[in-house]
Amino acid sequence: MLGTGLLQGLGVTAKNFVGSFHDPARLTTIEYPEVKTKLPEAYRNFPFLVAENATDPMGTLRCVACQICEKECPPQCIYIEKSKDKKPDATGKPQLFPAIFAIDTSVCMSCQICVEVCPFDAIKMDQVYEIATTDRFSALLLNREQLAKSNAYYHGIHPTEAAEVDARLAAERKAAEEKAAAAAAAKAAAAAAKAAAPAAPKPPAAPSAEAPKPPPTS
Amino acid sequence: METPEQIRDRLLARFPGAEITVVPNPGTAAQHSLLLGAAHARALAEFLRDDATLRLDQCSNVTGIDWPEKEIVETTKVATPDPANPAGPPKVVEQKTKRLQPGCLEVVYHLYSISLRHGPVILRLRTGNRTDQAAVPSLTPVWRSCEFQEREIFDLFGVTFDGHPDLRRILMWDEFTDHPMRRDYVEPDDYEWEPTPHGTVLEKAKAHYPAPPPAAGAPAQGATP
Amino acid sequence: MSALSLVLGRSLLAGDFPAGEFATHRLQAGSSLVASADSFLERLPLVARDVFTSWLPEPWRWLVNSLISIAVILSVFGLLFAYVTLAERKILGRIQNRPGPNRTPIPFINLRFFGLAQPFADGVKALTKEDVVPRGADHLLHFLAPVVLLAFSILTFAVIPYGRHLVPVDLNAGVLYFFAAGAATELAVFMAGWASRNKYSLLAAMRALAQLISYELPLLLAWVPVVLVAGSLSTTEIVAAQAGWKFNLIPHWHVFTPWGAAGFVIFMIAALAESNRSPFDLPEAESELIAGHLTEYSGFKYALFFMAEYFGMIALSGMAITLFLGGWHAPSPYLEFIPSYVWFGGKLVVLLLGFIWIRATFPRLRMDQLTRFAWKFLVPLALINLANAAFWSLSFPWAGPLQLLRWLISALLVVGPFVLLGRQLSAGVAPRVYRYAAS
Amino acid sequence: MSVSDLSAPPAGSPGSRVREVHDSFHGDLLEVSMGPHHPSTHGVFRMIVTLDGETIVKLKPVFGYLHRNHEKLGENVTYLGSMPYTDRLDYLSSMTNNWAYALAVEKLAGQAVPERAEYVRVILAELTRLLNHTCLAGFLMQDCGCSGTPLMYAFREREYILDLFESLSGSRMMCNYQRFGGCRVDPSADWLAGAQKLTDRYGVFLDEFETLLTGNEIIMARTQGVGKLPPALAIGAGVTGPMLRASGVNYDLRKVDAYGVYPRFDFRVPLGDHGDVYDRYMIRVLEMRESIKILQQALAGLPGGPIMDPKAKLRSFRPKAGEAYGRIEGPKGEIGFYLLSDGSPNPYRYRIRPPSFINLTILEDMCLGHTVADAVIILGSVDIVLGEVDR
Repeated sequence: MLGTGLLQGLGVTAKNFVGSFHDPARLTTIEYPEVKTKLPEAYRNFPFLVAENATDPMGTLRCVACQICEKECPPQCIYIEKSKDKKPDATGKPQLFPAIFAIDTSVCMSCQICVEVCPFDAIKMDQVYEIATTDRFSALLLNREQLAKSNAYYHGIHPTEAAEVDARLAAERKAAEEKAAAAAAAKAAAAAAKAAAPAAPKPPAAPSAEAPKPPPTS
Repeated sequence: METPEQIRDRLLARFPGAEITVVPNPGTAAQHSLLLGAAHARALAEFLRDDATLRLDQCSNVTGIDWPEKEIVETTKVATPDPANPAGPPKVVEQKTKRLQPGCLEVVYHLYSISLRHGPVILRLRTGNRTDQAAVPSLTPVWRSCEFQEREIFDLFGVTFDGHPDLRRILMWDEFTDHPMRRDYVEPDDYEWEPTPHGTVLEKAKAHYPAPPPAAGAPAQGATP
Repeated sequence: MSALSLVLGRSLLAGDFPAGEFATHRLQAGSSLVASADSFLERLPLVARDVFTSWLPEPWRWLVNSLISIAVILSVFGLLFAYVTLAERKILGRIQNRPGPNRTPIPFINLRFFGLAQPFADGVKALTKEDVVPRGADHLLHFLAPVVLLAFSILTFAVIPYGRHLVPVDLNAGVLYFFAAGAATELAVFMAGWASRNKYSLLAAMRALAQLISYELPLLLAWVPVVLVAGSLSTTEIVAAQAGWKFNLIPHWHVFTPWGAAGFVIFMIAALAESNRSPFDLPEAESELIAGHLTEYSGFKYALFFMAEYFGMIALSGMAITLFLGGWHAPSPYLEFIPSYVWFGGKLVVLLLGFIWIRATFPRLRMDQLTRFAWKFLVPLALINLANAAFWSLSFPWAGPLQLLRWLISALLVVGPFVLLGRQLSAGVAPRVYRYAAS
Repeated sequence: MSVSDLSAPPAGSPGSRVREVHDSFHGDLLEVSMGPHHPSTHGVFRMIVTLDGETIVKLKPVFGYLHRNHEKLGENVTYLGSMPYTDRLDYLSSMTNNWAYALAVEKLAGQAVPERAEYVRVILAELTRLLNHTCLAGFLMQDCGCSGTPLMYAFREREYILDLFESLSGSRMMCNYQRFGGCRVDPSADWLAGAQKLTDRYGVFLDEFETLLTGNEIIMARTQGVGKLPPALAIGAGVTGPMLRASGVNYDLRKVDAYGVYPRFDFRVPLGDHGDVYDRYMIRVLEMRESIKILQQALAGLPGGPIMDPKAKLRSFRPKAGEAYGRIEGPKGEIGFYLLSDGSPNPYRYRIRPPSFINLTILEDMCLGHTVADAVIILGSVDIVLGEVDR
């Protein structure tokens, strides 16, 4: 009969009206500034640079200015200039570092491709979202100092992923140390052998034989 | 479904004078295509649509490709008699010949059959060159779905479709003059560049705003040494 | 049709039945129950007014009394308008699983209190917004349209009896006056649409006129039976005709008769259309015509349109209460201690909530469907309903088992045409069964 | 309300019904520019509508207000770099866009995909279909004049699906999740449990949604017999997806192309007999019910194993020269990518076949003879997203 469908519809809306007073599934709004949803661990928004040490972020950036992310970035929002000199990285190996590392967050689309292509685990995705400013240009262009955040912070926002990264880096360092130790031992043996022959030239010191810093255990 | 070669043979048998070439696809997808001459293109298309064994009733995708003029360097090995030792084995000399491959614009049609559920059969049409002979026959009278897509190709590539019922620009505005999808297209410097810290954008921004106000222009300057 | 007019003519000529029924009700109204209900609370508004005006000389007292009535109506209904908008937004929100506006704090103390300050914030916003008039618009009409609209909708408040002693103007043709003033509002909508010099507004104006022509008729035909039975065009008399209770249980409201129920439903549907409310909000169909006749209005003029729309809704609800829901009468003799104006307000709020509920649920009709619904469904139903009411009046003396027969025939006269006309109206429109592909 | 006695003449070919009326009885034709800022053109779409009274005698769609030359962008970035851009085509169904692009590149490069990734792709694609169709129903009802109620219910459910997407891919709408040769992240057991819970509940929501809408007389009167699309015209005009099936053409790429692991699932293809707006709405509702069935099967049968092909390359990905056209059944129709490689890291030609753009080809034919109010819901039933139409 004419009108039954309309009455059923009225029933549905009435059910939702009544339900909104007692059923949380029928009143789904979260009143944002006061209440915030818990972000899922995978949530990503804007990249940051991982620094090993919170006290000296510029000295312990993992980034070696290889510029892969700059090339791969789809909207081309990363700008990197390599340093002229080298300084030791976390493992003590002398590496280039970014003299300038800028991300234009007005262009960045948080696609995570820089994170995926980075071979050094130096750039990771942040979880910031309350970053509105009234300045259209300078406040949205983040430089190296603003981008650098500590590994502890990374552990805070992406715990599972960060633990994996740390384990992998530790394994790599251990392998590098073992390799270096083996190389040093081999060189020492060679030097000992050469020492018998006084005419032999002095072998250069292996750069990686320096004592590596222990990995941070944040 | 028939292979492109079989389709070509059947088409040639039906339309004796038609130019049909099979363009092989070296990639792993192995979707080979048929290059049709402009003269018979519409008749061939109609045949493909109505033929009982093919019944390609849906033209799914139409797209343009720009092939600019390309200088091709071919190296050929030519055996010439060795002047020093005429009796000996001839000396092999590499000769480099340069030739200019003429540019053209290509239109690619992906055809499927909804009634027989097969496909794709890929058709290609080529223009004579990229400037004054940039016209191909329109297949919109055959497949209605080409209407907007051919307009888009006209808009972005500059291919003129003869026989299209309503050939106007579709994505760019009517007053626009160039064809942005051509590979030699140069972006006009007439819109607002945001001063980003790197590359061409910054160059253009600098050129466009000769003296940026310090507050707004500071980031670009600050980031670039 | 001729049979109908015959019945009508005969009943009108006879002239005894409405008076008869009316007199019966009067008798009941004059019984002890009512006398005890005329309490101090009931008289409170009048007493309060008289405190102010009793010292004035007679002609001045009348004038000041009228001004006080006007001021009270404007402030009460202005406030009601403000809070109906809030209630509408909150109820719509609740129906849509969200809380609705709840953040506007009361100024200076910063207390949110469920967003009760929201209407005032809206008012301040509307007053402070720039008033934009298109260059090509007819400036005078563009300015006049909201004013005329609001003026006419306020005029309709004059004749509604809000309580036992609260009738601003007791005209003896009050109902006619009400609908004459109410119909003029659509002209203001047309004025707005025409003056805006906007194609959407013009389309809205055309729609508004077509809607006016279509729905004025069922609206009028829906209340003619009431007049027929009550025997008066005066709103107070109509309310008085609905006094009393059967077995002290069922009120003598018109809505509790078959013809009254049908008339009430027809009246409410037509009232929805008259007040441009969903599902008949075609003139300002926001998904089709941006905002229809309101497209070129901003700021306070826009707010005036809104106010007029809600005033129209309130006035029509008030008239529906007067005509069908027993006016200010209490639903039970045991609840008579509650003052009559409270009952009127309560019924008004219920009807307004119904308007909101319907708005939250239904989509909009199309123009041709709207007019067809009026001409092919509502008008015939209303005409049959008129005959039904005539029968009801004629069969008033029936008693005993005949009383049952009277109810049966009257109910049949409602349900039968509804089913038949409904079937004809919904021909070709039905839920469908779908097939699935074999592979 | 019957539609039989509606004064709607059958729709002719485009422009055939345009008449110049200047006599005193009919008056002039009224040309209205609906859009680009109109509440129900779903973005910045514009229709130049010529009206005789309120009847449409001519309708010309105007595109390009959101044009950003997506295909040029695709030619200037690497194959991987285009992946996040595909999210922004049809931003309601980024997962299927991702899949279509990944499928085309995998065809081009001959890249294999592990079984688990195929299952995850099916799960995500069907969730996307639920999301998209739910939203469409909500928007369509909004166009019909509902005061937001069905739309808010649709958005409530969409939110749960977006939460799933967010906890898997890190972003609600711009998922950027599929990769050439698999998926970026492996869904956890928690995530799968969440998806299962959503799948189990979704039918209940659909029941309530249909109670509100499907039997509603006003909606039936508004949508039945409006915007009829005959099957022959639909096929010729390249219409795909639920719109084609609403016209009664049995063509679902999940069945026809049998890509991914779809042949393993038991589901049916609903078909409409009238090809009007109501059929388009109902086909989508019925497809959602089939999607729930696919989701149940895929979640139950999800195999273990790697999510990415170990041979897949992320950086310096250079497919050898050649071309490929890959297509899948997106929620809006056939979403395809045509890629032409010259062996360099960037595609030589990157073409998107946008379903909602091509479905608009016959918008005028469907709207002729109907009123403005009908044009709005016909457009709504086509299901366009301007990010994809204008690219």
